[in-house]
This record gives sequence, C-alpha cells and structure tokens, in this order.
Amino acid sequence: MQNPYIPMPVEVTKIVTEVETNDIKTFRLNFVNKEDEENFKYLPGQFAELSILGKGESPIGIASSPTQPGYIEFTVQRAGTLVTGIVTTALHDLDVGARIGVRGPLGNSWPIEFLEGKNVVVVGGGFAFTTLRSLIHYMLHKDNRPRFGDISVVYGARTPGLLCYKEELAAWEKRKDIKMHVTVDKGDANWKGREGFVPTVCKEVGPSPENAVTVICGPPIMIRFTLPVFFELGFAKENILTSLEMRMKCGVGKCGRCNVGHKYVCKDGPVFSFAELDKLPRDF
Amino acid sequence: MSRIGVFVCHCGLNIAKTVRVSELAEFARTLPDVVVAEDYKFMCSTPGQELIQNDIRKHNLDRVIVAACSPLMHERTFRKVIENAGLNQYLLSIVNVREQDSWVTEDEDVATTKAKALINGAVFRARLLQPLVSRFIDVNPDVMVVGGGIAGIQAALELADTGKKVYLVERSPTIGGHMAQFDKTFPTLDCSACILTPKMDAVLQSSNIELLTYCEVEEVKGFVGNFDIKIRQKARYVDHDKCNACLACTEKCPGRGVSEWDEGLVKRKAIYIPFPQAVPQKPVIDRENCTFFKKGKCRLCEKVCEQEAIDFEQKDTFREVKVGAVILATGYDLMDTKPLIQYGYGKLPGVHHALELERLFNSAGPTSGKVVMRDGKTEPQSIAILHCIGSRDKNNHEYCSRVCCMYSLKFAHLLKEKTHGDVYQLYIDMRAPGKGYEEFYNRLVEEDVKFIRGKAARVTDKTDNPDHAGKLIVEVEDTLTSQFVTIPVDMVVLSPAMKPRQDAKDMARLFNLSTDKYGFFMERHPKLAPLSTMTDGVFIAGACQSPKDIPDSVSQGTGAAAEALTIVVKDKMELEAATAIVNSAACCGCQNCVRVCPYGAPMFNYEKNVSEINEALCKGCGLCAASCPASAIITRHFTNDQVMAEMEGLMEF
Amino acid sequence: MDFEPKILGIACNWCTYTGADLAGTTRLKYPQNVRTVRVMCSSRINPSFIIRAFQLGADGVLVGGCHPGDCHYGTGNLYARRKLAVTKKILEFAGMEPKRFRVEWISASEGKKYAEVVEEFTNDVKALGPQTKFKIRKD
Amino acid sequence: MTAMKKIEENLRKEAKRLLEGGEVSVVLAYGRGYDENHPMPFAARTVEDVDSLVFNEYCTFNLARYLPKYPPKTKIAVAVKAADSRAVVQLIQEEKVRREDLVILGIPVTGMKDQKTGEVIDNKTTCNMANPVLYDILLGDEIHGFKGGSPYDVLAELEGMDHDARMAFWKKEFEKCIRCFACRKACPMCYCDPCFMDASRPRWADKSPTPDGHLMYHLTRFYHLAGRCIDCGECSRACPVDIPLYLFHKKLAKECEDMFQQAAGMKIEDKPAMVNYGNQDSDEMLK
Amino acid sequence: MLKKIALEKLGDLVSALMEKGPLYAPVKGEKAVDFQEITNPADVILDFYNTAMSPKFAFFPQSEDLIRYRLGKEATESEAVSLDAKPSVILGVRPCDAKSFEIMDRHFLGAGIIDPYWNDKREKTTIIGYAFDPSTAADPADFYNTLGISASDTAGSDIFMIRTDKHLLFKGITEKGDRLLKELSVLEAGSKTDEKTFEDKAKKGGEVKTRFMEIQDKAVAGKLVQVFNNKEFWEKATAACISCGACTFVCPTCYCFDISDETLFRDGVRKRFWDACMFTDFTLEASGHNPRPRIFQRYRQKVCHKYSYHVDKYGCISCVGCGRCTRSCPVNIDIYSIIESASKL
Repeated sequence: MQNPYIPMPVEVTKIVTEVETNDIKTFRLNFVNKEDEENFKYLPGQFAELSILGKGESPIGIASSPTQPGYIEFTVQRAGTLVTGIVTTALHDLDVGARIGVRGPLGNSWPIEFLEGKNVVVVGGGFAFTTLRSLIHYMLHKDNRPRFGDISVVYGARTPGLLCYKEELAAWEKRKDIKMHVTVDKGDANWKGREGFVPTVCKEVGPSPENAVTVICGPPIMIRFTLPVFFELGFAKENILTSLEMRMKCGVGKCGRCNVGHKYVCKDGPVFSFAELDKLPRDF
Repeated sequence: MSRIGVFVCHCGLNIAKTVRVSELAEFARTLPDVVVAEDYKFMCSTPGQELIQNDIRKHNLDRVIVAACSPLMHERTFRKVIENAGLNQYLLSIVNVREQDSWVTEDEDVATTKAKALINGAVFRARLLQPLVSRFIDVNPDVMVVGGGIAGIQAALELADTGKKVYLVERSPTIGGHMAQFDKTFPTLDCSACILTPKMDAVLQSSNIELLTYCEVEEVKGFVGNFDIKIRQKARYVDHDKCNACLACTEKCPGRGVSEWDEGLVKRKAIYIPFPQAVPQKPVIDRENCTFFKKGKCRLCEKVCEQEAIDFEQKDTFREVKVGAVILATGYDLMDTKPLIQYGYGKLPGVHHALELERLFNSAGPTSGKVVMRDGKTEPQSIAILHCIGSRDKNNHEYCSRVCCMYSLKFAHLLKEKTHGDVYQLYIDMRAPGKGYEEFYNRLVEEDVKFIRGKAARVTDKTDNPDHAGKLIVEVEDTLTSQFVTIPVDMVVLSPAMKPRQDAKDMARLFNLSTDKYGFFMERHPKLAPLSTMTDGVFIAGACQSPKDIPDSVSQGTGAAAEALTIVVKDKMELEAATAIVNSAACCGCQNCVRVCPYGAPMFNYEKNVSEINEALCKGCGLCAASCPASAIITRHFTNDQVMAEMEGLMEF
Repeated sequence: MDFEPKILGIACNWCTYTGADLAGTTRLKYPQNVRTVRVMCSSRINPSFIIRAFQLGADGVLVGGCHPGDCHYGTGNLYARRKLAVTKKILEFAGMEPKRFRVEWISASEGKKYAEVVEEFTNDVKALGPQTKFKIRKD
Repeated sequence: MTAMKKIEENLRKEAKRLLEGGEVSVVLAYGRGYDENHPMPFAARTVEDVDSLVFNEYCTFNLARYLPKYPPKTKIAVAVKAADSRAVVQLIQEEKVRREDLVILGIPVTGMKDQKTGEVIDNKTTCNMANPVLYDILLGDEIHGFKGGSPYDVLAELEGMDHDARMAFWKKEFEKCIRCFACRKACPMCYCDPCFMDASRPRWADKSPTPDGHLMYHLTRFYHLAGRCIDCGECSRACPVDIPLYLFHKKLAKECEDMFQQAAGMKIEDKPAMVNYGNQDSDEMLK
Repeated sequence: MLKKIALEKLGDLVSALMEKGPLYAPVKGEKAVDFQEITNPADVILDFYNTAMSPKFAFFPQSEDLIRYRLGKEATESEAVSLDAKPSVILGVRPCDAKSFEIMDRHFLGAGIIDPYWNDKREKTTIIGYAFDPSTAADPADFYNTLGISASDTAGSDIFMIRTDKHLLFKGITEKGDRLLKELSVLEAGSKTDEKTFEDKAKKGGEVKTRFMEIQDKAVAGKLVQVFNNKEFWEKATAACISCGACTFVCPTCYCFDISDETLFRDGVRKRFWDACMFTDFTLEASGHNPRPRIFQRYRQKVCHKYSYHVDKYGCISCVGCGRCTRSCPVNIDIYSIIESASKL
C-alpha cells in the first residue's frame, strides 16, 4: 500500500520565470523513479503537494497536461510580501538540478467526461491560470481535440508583464481551433492586445450558453464580477465550474482543515460547479 | 536554495598566523548551500576584491560571506565590492576572525574551531538575508560648527570657502577659544594673536558664515542630512544690530567681573568685550555683576549709548537651525589644580597654572607682558615648571595631555628671555614628537634651562633652611640620580591636564555620541575614522576628542570640514536601509513599540488598530522588535529569524 | 579533555562589539569560548533569544551593551536592563543556574574589561559543567 | 441572605438599570452553565438577558479577558472581582480599553472556589485581594480586615528548592502540556492574535508539541506577562492538564514588584513596567 | 468467551499483558487519571470515572513522525518512518470511548484512502472496554446516552470488562479479543454464574442515565444546515468561547492534524500532530485570507462538523457524549446544550 504522506523524489529540470515581478515561476519536474512516473496518472485540474524537506509542503495545481509525458509542471507564486511563505520562497530559490518531492496527484479534476462534446469557455485571471493551462493543453492535443466543441479562452492579467505562459498564449493565438481573448487591465507601450477587465471582456465575447460549459479560475474579485456575466448570458450554475482554494495540509482528506461543509476541498475538490457550491454552507 | 560564497582573508599573517585559513575554506565547502569557498592573502586588496567579484559572476552567487577583520572595519568596503558585482549590498555577512579571534588567542586549534563556528553562524544567517533597498532623502546643504576655538574657526572657514553656509555656534561672547589667550606658540614662537586674529576676522567677514556667539545648543532633532537644531541665544542685553561697537559703555560701567580671558588675574567691566580683538567687537552685559541687575539702578551704559542698543529687558531667545551636518569642536577645560593640595595652588601665591603664565607673557595681558609675582611688581628670580600635573596620573587623568612638554619648554624659553632667572623643568618624560619639536627641545637644553627628570612630589613654603625662607620649595626625586632634591624657587608653574569640557557628557547626549572613559567624544574609529562619530553626520575636531596642540586641531578642523562636505555636497543621501517595519497582519495593537521608541518612529493607527513605523525616523536599534510580544516587527537585516538562525549556526559545532 | 563550554555572546554594535574589537586590536589574550552575535543595541535582544540559545546547547550566554546612560540610542539599554533582569529571574526560577547568564556593560573603550569578563565568565561556566537543562536532545 | 446572593441580586439590579437606561450596550458578567457549579461568562445585551445572570463562589472567570474584543467606544459594564479589576486597570494602562467606555461593577468577595477541586483559591492561585482596586459601583459591602497571607506564600516551596529540583519540577509540569493554548486564551492580558507562537518567521518553538517547544512557549509567555500579570489564576484554572502556571506568574510578579516598585494593574496612571525604565533602576537587578 | 480474574490479581493480569507488548491503562496522576504506557503493574488503577484525555492517542498520537531527514551538502537524505507498531493492548476503555474508535475508523480508513499510521496501530491493538460502574451516577457533563451508548456498551471493544465485587469479568467481543483471552493463562474460565453476572451487570449499565435527548443523525444534520446561517444563534451560543483547543484535544473523535517540518541544525523530522479547528490560524491562508476569522464561525464549524458534515460524509455523528469537551472547557461551554437549543430553533 502506498503511503499517501510520503513524497516521491523529483528533479527540477527547467525553471521559467513567468512574470516581470519575478514572483511567479514555472518548475518542470522529472521523476527520479520510473515507476513513480507511471503511477502518477493525472488529469487537468488536479494538484499535488510539492515538498521540500526542512521547509514543508505546499499544494500547487498541476500546470502541465497528461498529454505532455515525461515531466510535470507547476507554476508557483511566492506567497506573502513582508513575511514570505516558507515553502514557496524555498521553491523560488531552487536551481535546476535540485531534488524535491511530490505527493499526488491529488483531488478531483476538471470533469473531462462532462466537458466532452461541449463548447468550453475557459476564463482565467492572473496566476490562477495554471490548471486551465493544463486543461487547454489537454483539449488541444490532437487525440483529444475532436472530443470537444469550440474552445474559447478569456485570460487577463493586470499588466502585460504579469501574463503567464506568454509563448504558449502567442502559439494558441495562431491556431484556428481555439479562440483566444487575452486582455490586460492596463497595457504598456508595447502592448497591442486588448485592454479591459475579464468580466467586461467576457461580456463582449458573449459566448452562447448553448451546450457550453465555462471553467473559471482567478482572484475572488474577478470571480465575483464574472459570475453575473455568465448568469446573464444564460449559463446554468451546473455549467459554471471553478477550482476552490483552501488551506490544505494532508491533501488526502484526512487532516480536516479544508472542508466546506462535508466536502474536503483537497479530496472532493478542488473543482466544483457553482451548483454544488450552492449546496454547501457559505464557509469559504 | 541559496548560493553562498565564503571568502577567507589571511590578512597577511594577522589571521593566517593563528587561524588555519585553508582548513577554514575547506570546512566552508562542506556546508550546505556553500557553492564556493576560497582563501586569499588580502581580501580587501584589489585582487582580493576581484576574486570575490569574479566568483559572484562565475558561480552565480546570491550571498557572500567574508571571514576577515571586524565588520566595523570593512563591512562598507565589501558591501561596495558585491554591489559592484551586481549583488545587493545587504546580501553580505562579515565574519570577524581577526579582532575577535586570531588576535586574541595564540592557540591555532582554538582559533580555527571558533572561526568555523562563526562561519557556520554566518552561513545560517546568510540564507535568510534579504536584499534591502536604500531610501534617499534630501540633504540640507548647511553645516553647523559648534565651538569657536581654532578648530571650529578653521572648519567654518574651510566650509565657507567652498560656498557652504555655516552656522558657527560659540557659547562665550567671542570666538577665539583658548588660543586667543596664548602669547606665543611652540615651537616656532610666532605670536598667537598674529596668526589667530586674521582668521577670526575672516569669520566675521565671510558672507557664508553666520556667527552665533553667546549661544548654546539646546536640542537636536532629526538625523544626518536633516538636523533640526534648537539654539539658545543667551540674553546679551545689548542689541547687536544697533550697537556700533564704540564701546563707550564699557568705559563708563562701574560693575566689575572676573576676566575669563585673563584667567581671573584681573577684573573686567560688567558690560564688556572679552578682549580687544574679540569677534564680534560688541559687548554683552554680565548680569551677575551688573549694578543695575544687582541693585536696580545704574543704567549708565544705557545713558552713554547713542545707538540705544542697551536693552535690559532682553530675554534668552531660541531659534531652530536646519543643517545637514554638524562639526563639534567644543575644546577642553584645563584641570582645576586646587584639589591637588600637594602643589599648593590657590594657597601659595607663587604657584601659577599654565594659562595664567600665558597671560603674564602676553603684552595685552594684565601685566602688559611682564612676568611678575602676584604682587604685580616682583620679578621671579627662579621658576620651576612642573609637568604632568594631573596627567599620566592614575589618580587623576591616566592619559598624557600631549601639549604640556612643549608649552613648558616654550615657557622656559620665554622666562629666560623675560626674567633672566633660573628655570627648572620637572618632567617625567620629555615628549617632543611633532615637527620641529625635538629641535626646540634641544635648543632649550642649550639655553641653560635646568631639566630634572622626576615628577614633583610637593610644593611648600615651609623650610628649615634659612636660605630658603620666603621661597617655594619644590620637592622631587631626580630619577636620573635617584636623589631626593629640594629646589627653592620664587614661582612655580603647574602644567595641568587638559580634560573634557565639564558638560561634554550633556553635549554627547544631545548629539547621541559616545564618550570614551575620560569623557572625550568618541570617534567612530581611532585610525580610520578619527573625525567621524557613531552618529552619522556629526563630526568632531580638536581637543574635544583628546588633548591636541594647535597644528593638530587645525588639521582636524580642516578634516572635519571635508568630512561634513561629503555629506552636504550631495543633494540627496542614502539612508541606512536596515530599519524596522511592522507586519500589520501580526500586530496586536499593544503599542509597546510606540511607548519605547527613543525616536518616536512608531505611530499608532487607531483606525486599523496597528502600529506603523516612520522609517525616516527609525534608526534600526531593534528595541521595538524586542518589545513586541507578537513578533510583528521586522528589524530589517537583524530580523528575529536571522538572529535565531545565526545563533543556531554558532552553536552547531 | 577538559570541558570547553560553548558560550553565546550577544553584543551591541556600538559598545561591546567595538570593545571586543579593541581587545583584539590591543592583542589581549582571553579564552575563545564566546561566539558573538552582533546586534545594533542590547535592547534588540528578545529574551526568547536567550532561552533559544540555551536550547541550542549554549553552556552560557553573555550579553554586552553600552553602559546605562551611554546607549547609542539614548535609552535602549535602560529598557534592555529591565528585560534582561526579568529574563534572568525566569531562567533562575525555571531551574537554570543563574551564573550561566550574564549581562555586562562594556564600552567601546573597555577592551580590557571585555577580555576580563569573558575570562571570568568562561571560568564560571566551565565550573558549572555542560548545560543540559534546556538543551534540545534529538534522539 | 448570603453575601454572594446579595451580589447576584445587585448585579441583576445594576445590569438591568444600565441596559434599560442605555448607559451600556452590554453587561459582562456570569450566567448559568450546564449546572450550578459550572456557571459561564455571560454577556447580557438585553433586559431579558438579565434574568440569566448569576453569581456564586464558582464564578471565577476573569471577564476582563473579553474587553479588548469589543470595538472602541462600545459602552460596557463589566463585573470584576479584585484581581479582575486589576486586569481592567492594566488594560487601561495599555490602552486596550478606555476608562470612559467602562462601567466597572466591583465585586468585593473572598472564598471563591476552584470548579474542579472545590478548593478556596484566595491566596493560593490568585492575588488574595478582597476588594476591587477600581470600580464605579460596588455590588457588595467592602470587605475589611481580610487577611489570609501573602499571595506569594505559595512560592515558598519552589523557592526553597535548588535549581536542579526546580528544573525537574517544571520539566514534569510542562511535559503535560498539550498545546491547547487555553492558558493564553483565558488570560486577560494575552490579547495578541496571532500570538508569537503562531508566527512562521521565525518559528519560536516547534509547532508540534515537543517538550522543548513547551519550554519556549511557557517561558516566553511568562516573560510577556512579567509586570503585567495581575495574578487572577485563570491560566491555571483553564489548563485541562492542571499545570500550575500561576506559580511562575506569581514569582515574576513578586520579582517585578521588588525590582520596579510597581505592581501590575494597581494604578491607571502607571506605565507598563516592561516598556519603561526608572531612575532608581540599578544593575543590582541583573545580579 | 468469558474469563475472569480475582480483583487482587489485577497485577498479574497487567504483567501478563505487558509481556504481550506495550500496555496502556489508566494511571492516577497528580490530579487526573489518564492512560499511560505501563511500566509498573502497580500503577494501573480501575477506580476512576473516566480519563481526562481520551484514548485516541493510542492510534493517533498527539505527535507522530512521518519522515526523518538530514539536510546535506548535495542532497537531503530522508527516510520514511517505518510503520512497525508493536501489538499492544489498551485496558480500561469506557464504552463511549471504545465507540469513538469505530467512528474514527470511518474517517481514517474510509473515503478511499487508508491512513497508514492509524491503520498500523489500530490493527495491532486490542481494546479492553470497561463498563462504567452502574452504582456511580454519571458525570453531569456526560451525555453518551444521547448518542445511543450505554454504560456497558460493548461496541468498539475487542474484550469487554466488567467489575464485580471480587472479580473482573472479561468477555470476548471480537475474534481478536477472543484470541487474546485465550492466550492469557492468568485468567480463569468464567462459569455459568459469571456469565449471568456479566449479563446482569451489563443490563444494569443500561440503567445508568446521562443527559439525554432524542436525536437522529440525519435529522440533526439537516437541522444544523438550516441553522447554519443563524448568526445570532451561533454568536450567542459561543459568546463565552475563548477559542482555545482544549475541547478538541480531549475529544475522542476529533482528528484534525497539522504537518510541519522541524529542523535543528541539519537534522529534522516531518511530523503530524493534533491541530484544532478552534485556532485562529487553522484555516488562515498564506495570502492572509481566513475563511473563518470569527470565533462563532469556528465553533459552528466544530459543531456542524461533528453533527452534520460527518453524518453526510460518513453516515454517523462524530461524537460519543463522553462529556470531556464540556468538562475541560475553561468557560464551561456545553456542546450538548448547543445541540439542544439548535434543535429547538
């Protein structure tokens, strides 16, 4: 029996600093043991605990897609300003070649089967785009793409420098099988793209609720203002999905801190539809 | 993880002699996160600095540890070094393996073990170091010089010459200081007044110098670049703006006070200028001796003053002066020799102290330059000059006052010239280390001055020897012959110790300075920063730091002016970034920080119920952090976790 | 082998640390058991540092600051004195030998005093033997 | 009618008057618990609530503990026994509450009992004062001539021990600690939230319940309470594993009184001793 | 299977059990009685009402090492702490506490993930339950009857022990219990009379009355969902709460834990240890956001978790009415009273 508390060893093979403020980095990790890699079967939307012994663990959404074999990727924001998060700071101090641990995959995923055959509207804000990136990669894979309807993406950040995955965004822009709407709150001299807040852009884009599902991840304020837009467009709560964040420790539904009602976000989540959330006590 | 480089300095043999430096570097290489460790002969030298910089680039270091001399010595140097290599200067940790290790033991094992522990502590701490960004503040371009003696005058003139505005604060009614009392100066024997008064006049004439005589510093606020100093203008009772310096008032005045300038040998008027060449040439009223103030009537001065400048209603006034830097040149006091009853000063009229004799020599002095006994007419036929009165004396002042040997020789020469009497020098050691000093001594040896090596034990007027009746008997053991000798003389001159100003401690407190164990102002470093103090922007010059002669005081005045210039020449200056800040998420609103801070930096935000620190006022002492029960205050560069980590590293091995 | 105590020193930058440097500049010789942490002021010392030092295995803790009245920050060490006095009472009542904790005011000019204090304190701690009361034992 | 009954009656009377007249918006006092011997702290906000107010010898709670959580300018009546009133005074000194927001209902009483053991606690685990040091309304008759020894008498045994024995004593006691933090949470002076123990940088003590962490936690907490502890004994009564924390607090209170000539919570105009210094301070205290 | 031993031979039994492995049994401390690992057979006492701390520590210690590591120059060496609990026995577990193990099993062994640490110890431990003395009135804080537990309930025990005037009677409840009983040669076989006595005593246990209210798991769960948003109710009910963790730490069915790495010099341990939902920082996120910043929210979480969420998730209330939380509460907050008044809303 696999002990769910013991991390698997991984090696950092690539580090990308995503944003100009240097506080968001993407880490590519390769499993040290082949069998761990084989056991690590995941779907977009799942997360894992990154472990640095001596510092602790931090639950991070998986940013890569299972369609990208050989490695897994995590995009990590350094937490805190005055008092920085111990684990995320330590992660940010890592160099290529460092060995850390991974526990996972944990939690549920974006409901792939539910999304199949539907149009998917992906809405992301800032750093919370990570598992959406995973989902997009997954859906765009040539084996998977036919299983989904239209894919459109609204992704926003405060400034151009704060957009993650810039190269991928550019590559997706060029594709015909995905509609990209990348926006920033405020552009700069070099910014030729769209300006405007995510909710406004969603309204402008105005996706049809017909056979469509939207997946939303972003800062609470963004979600608060984006939800009404989708309700207005006629999306049912069952068809609006999001990924919750709660303080987690064990990641396997045992330590008892990440519950919302009887659901443990780490095990029964993090992905919930707003219909499901409506049934839970407002305790998050 | 961090990428730490450790650089071990040999300091020639200073460190390498007792600390096994290569072993230290080897040890450092075994520590987690240490990417590179090297040792080198002189880390502070150019090749040493380049070594560090190359390694930073080559190994992509993000923390640097230098095991070398005390951080007080070279922290700034190495900060610059790493900054020039692209690292934030606060990502440096200095390990003191010289002053606190290699120099204080002879045992190699002990020294090396300790050095290892210290390096380990530094590594633990270095991991947690954070880059800090300095803040810049506007600098007030003006300078204040406190003390109008020769050092202060020099400093003020130099600064004024560069175009800087200078406030020269002097507590007495005139500038000039002790030097104004001297007749001749050693060893060149040029006339003191002749070289001093032009400088005093230059001060007066300089449009860049605002002379604030009869003033005292009352309160000091602010910090380097932005001092806010409150000055008390003591009431002069004479409106100097109106006064045209006719000095008619001083002629008519019936009041009499003791002349400070003449060391109390004569009286002066109650409305007076201290001496004829005083600057400014405008009188003040000595309230204690003024007939009007004592008896309620007189006002003769008022009557004779055509300018109507006399104002008995005048009160002390205050003004705030803003300056960027301050030079303290507050000078010295001469030790009061009365308590040394064995020398009889104050009891035996023939016993004089050095400054009294200076006045006797001076043609502007009470005797118009004649050396006579206190009766005003008798010329002494034999004179003994007693060195080291209160100096080099464990019971009084342990230090050497530095100038007495030389001025005693000067006295001998002048006495020979003026009296043709016998002159005895009673000295412990003859100290003549200045330029031309030894030659001066040799010249005096040839002038038939009697040198007796021994410290005078006693001066008495009691004797069984009828030949000595009426004489002062100086008793001394001649240490060259080991014989006890008694010398009958007419006059005894004491060369008392120079000591810190009586109120030096108060002054130190005002400006936040340290004083040494005698009470002289403490310099930041005895060798490398003799004019700087622990308070940034406050410099010291002259005898307030330790006894000095005129050439040294003048050099220091010039030097301090240059130091002050380094600050006020810039529009903006960088402030120490290691200040405290409140992590408001953890603040419990207890206000302890507000209660304890000596600088009033923390303020309580009643709306948010948390404290906030004004970093411009923060000096980074950390008192608030230690008083914060919730550990919500982060004292940058000395954070709780940095200190705790360093302790952990120090205690591991 | 003789017991060589590990002593943690915490010295203020302006007086005691400078005084310790002076002891070095004047080449005084004294025992090398004290490993010093430099802080800006003795008032920076959080009493928990001292408890922690003992937990880390320090056999003694020596705190040095400016003489009362001479604090570089004016009043810091006056507060520190109260803090450290209470710390001493806490250690003592918890059962730590009070002689393992010493506070000395050593000015920048008192290199000699620094050396003497270190020597005396080292000997005192040596006589008490290894400190085990607070020391964290990992087994 | 017993003195306690009379206090209860006066408490209800005054509470009613204050709430009715709108002088205060809340009366902090004691209410019924799940049985007679287990009353609870109770915040009466309406006249109807007043009927639930009780007072008996088990009403040991120090209600000053609840004061800092109210927003400034809330008018509060608070029932205080002697030690509790000292807590109020200390909180006023520390500007955590404002005197003008308070109506202090003083309870002069002796013979309060520990709920677990039924023992009278007067000078054992509390400061052994009978009358509140500060009050607006006294709910019973001032008590005269009450003696019962010094609050520091209980220290004799520990003070008499040698260092090793004392260490052994505290080690044994601290080892019982389960880190429930009831001591700090019950303490009227421990109003920090988060507490230093919750800090992640640095972790002052192991977050897990290790004996070393217990030592750091308790000793540091004792330090934080030095010169501020008003000896109400709540920490020790709150402790589910019966660690006699009051002994350490008493010892430090005694030492602080000796050194700083100031007892905690006696005068509003005092400045908290540990963020102060005095001209009479001498190096003797470091000996 | 029924076995017995004379009361005065308790020491022999204890010694025999100690030979089998670690034995946890009630020991009198200075003030309270608590389970401890027995080193001296004479320490075991059976004259007690209930222990101050619950026996959950036997499977879920307050602090438990997961990984030991050493920070190295090149890499961190680490080693998972092996799961090698020794077969052990807990003697003298009161029926309500024995019941708690079943509830905890649903959590630690349920929902598709088995907690290896709980499982390891749980599997290897034999629980000897111990009926409450029917001649002693229940503590006023207790309410195990409400949760359907009687003073001589055998549920959760492997062996159930009842004390008579002169003897201790042991009845095997589970296979594991029977196995142990067989191995204990110090025990005599019970006679028919003993069986009868056991039955009588057990029945008598049913007559011990604690506080009681009619409660149905599903109904109370639903009720609490309704009451959830009644802020006034929760604020008033928890006004006295000081948000310490005493109630959760003494509770036999509280299982929340925290995980933390603790390093000294360069050796460290990743541990898990009890945490409490009553603490401010329990849910505090790194961003500074805290979903439950107020005391009433945390207390509501505790009550709802036990009486509502646990029912939804695992099908039973996570409380056994042992009364410890009420007894240990520094301000006498009583969960029973809160449930009672919530039900009446």
